[in-house]
Amino acid sequence: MRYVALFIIAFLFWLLITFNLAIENIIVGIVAAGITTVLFGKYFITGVNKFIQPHRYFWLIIYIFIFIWECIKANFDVAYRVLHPAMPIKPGIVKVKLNIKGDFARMMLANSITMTPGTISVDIIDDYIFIHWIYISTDNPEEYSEKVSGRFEKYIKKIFE
Amino acid sequence: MTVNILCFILFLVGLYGLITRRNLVKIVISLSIMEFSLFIFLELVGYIDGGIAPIITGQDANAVYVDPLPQAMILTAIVIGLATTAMLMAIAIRLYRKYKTFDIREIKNLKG
Amino acid sequence: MKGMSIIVKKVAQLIAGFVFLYGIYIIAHGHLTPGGGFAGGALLAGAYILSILAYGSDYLKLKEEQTESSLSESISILLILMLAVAGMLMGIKVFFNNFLPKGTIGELISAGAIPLYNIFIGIEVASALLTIFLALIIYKEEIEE
Amino acid sequence: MDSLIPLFVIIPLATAFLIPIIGKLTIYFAKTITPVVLLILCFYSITLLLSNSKETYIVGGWQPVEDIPIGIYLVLDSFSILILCIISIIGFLVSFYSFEYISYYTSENNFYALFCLMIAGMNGVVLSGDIFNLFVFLEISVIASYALVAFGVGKNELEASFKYQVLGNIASFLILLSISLLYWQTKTLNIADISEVLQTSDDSAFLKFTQVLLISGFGLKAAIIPFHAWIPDAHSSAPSPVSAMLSGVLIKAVGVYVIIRLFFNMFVFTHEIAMVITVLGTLSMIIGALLAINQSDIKRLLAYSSISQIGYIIIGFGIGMVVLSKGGKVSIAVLAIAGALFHMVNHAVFKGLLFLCAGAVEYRTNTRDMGQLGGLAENMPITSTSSLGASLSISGIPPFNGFFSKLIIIIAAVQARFYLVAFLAVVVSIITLAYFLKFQKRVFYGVNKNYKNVKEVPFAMSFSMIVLVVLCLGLSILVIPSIRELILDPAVNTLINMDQYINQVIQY
Repeated sequence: MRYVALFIIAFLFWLLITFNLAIENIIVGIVAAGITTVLFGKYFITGVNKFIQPHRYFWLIIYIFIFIWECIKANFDVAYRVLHPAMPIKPGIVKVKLNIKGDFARMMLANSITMTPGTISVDIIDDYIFIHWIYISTDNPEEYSEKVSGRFEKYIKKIFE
Repeated sequence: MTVNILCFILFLVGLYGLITRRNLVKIVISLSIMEFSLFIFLELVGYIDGGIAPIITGQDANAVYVDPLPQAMILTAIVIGLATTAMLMAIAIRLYRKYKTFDIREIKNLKG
Repeated sequence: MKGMSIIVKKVAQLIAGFVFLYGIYIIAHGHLTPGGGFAGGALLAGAYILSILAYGSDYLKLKEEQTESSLSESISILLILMLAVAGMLMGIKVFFNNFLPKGTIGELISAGAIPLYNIFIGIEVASALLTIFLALIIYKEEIEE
Repeated sequence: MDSLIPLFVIIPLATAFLIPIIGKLTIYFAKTITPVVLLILCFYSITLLLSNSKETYIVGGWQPVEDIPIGIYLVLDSFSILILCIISIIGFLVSFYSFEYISYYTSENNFYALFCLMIAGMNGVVLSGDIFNLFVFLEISVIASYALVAFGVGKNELEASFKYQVLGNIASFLILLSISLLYWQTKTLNIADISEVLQTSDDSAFLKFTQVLLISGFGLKAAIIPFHAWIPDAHSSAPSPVSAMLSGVLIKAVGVYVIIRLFFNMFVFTHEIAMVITVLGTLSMIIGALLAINQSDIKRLLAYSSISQIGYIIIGFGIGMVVLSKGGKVSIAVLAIAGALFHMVNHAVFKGLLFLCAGAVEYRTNTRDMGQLGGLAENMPITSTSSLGASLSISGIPPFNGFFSKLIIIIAAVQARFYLVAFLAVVVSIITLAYFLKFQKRVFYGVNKNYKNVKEVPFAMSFSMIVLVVLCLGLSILVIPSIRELILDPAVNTLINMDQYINQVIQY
């Protein structure tokens, strides 16, 4: 199943980068995608049937907007901390319990957290994600879980699970 | 001209590293920096002000093309540089296995 | 070598195939756009190195891969030489003769034998870089043991 | 266009990459194919030498446009064929010698593959008529030699190889810099074409800078004295066949050959550059000999003596250049250059032989320290006799070839009124005799303390040494005028008549 998915995606990628529908280009593209599939098919992500469920794309689009909004907020927050004469920062690493199970979803969450200014995900060990945070506002685990990862988690759950 | 001077400064950076560093890996990196300053110089040799990429299609008769030969030479030289760097790194790692250090002050069996 | 954290592993899974495909694209269009055998081959090797670094691999498997890659390196160089000598045997005795029909400029199938050289150089560079990488990483493994 | 000279590059290159493939099946493939291939090249090059052929070959069939050469040229003339002969003959004997010697080490396939790669690179350097292509081939051969120096993977080998590589990289840097400066100035890479352009231009300060860069770059490869730091370590640490190859052939093919070719056939040399080359040669000759006296390691002694002998070669060429640039008698220049060429051939033979003998001693006794050896003459008669022949030859004792070449150089120096150089050459010759007598006495004569039970080396090794010692005697016939006219004089003519080379390339 994942071989087929990789083949189709790779072929579409080929058409996108060459941007040419001549017959020899398509043949070369099929060969290239075939080689890629044979060599890398067994490493490709599992659960590829999720690609063909439309409601996931709907949630993905919504997620993108929310992500951008959070990004803008965080940007202003970090800019404020940097420009403030007293530099009100309080950095540290927090350990947050993850509610989502899939590896791919966890990767997505970790990358989203990293891309938001002010937070960097350091590692995922068992069911916990370790996050370096520029301003640790509370000591209460439930509160900071919600602040750091909870805002993304529910959408990612809808997209990938 | 500015770029030529910058390229000379890059060469000096590499030379400084080669002379002052005592670590095998840093020596290798300094040699690579020196080589790359030379590649930039070689590229500038073929550059013509306002020249475009030398793909001659015959559409524009007045076009000024940059000299493509130095570019081909640089590509070859980069491949050679890759080979020498790989060779140096392989020897450095082998030396590390024997001495457990990259410091050349402790690797002194031969008198020269 | 254990490999890296789950984040790197998943990204590598997703990306490696596309890096490889992009390498093939650069090799196949080497006579039309900047790039060619060396740049594309570096990408091909990069895709493999990415997966090995992310996933890790045990010593024996690395050894095996090294023999394979050095074998394919020798074979591709021999193929390049054979192409060059084929030019020498065909008609006038010219080493590195471009004996295939040239085609029209700008098409994918054109420039005679140059795309063939590009393909073999790409395979050669990919396997050479992989061999170098594996040689270096195997010594590191031996140090750690 | 029916010439076959690309075969000098193609055949060793193909062998180098066949060995890792077929060598996996049987270990004897690499051991047999390398000598066979080099023997074929040997016969081919000797045929070309005797027929005195001059050939030009354009790779890829790119014909010149409006008389401007645009392709990569391979040029074969009398000078390059002489070097090709040396490479093939010494290469064949050394690879045959390695048949037994290299089973000392592991991974014989890699050794032979790198060896073939080195031969291919050197042949390419000698044949190339294009200065950048020359650089590429030079790098192929020296990278193979870096790996070969480190072949034993002990502490000394790795350290020597690292030193060699750092200095070699600096040399490559200088060479590439001078190539790019030349390209900047002349907008061409073909040696003959550059020479035509330079004859009409008059930017002498720029040219002097380029010439100095070239001398230092190729001087590093040739181990002339201020640039000699790598040679004792690299030559003493490498496996003995490789040292024989490095010292006998590589430093000539990629160092001396290129300096001579570029200065005689490309630049219009001036008096100052000629004097610089002569002074560098004299310094190498003296300092190399003085450093060699005090060595206790056999191979280090041989390496320092290489520096000294390279000095003789450089002096010969330098005197020729001085005489030509001052407009003196051409016959003196011819004599000096012929002597230098003759010494180049001889040095390849006897220095290769001496390193092979050192390897034979090391093969049986596992040491290179002269303090521990002694009295091996009874146990190893062949090794002892051949090394005696080589020692006498290198220090210039009459019936051997070394005497004649040194004599010619000294006569030329006297005729050109370089009395001091001539005197120093005689003195250095005596010093050479002194330290080679010490070498003979410490290793083969005297009391055998530690190694009473060693045997003579196996056939493959002794065969190569016997052939080389016969060559040591036999090459003396090159002084006979009719043979000299056949072999040495055409090469000298190519060097001193710049137009001959240019015409051969341009009007092809």
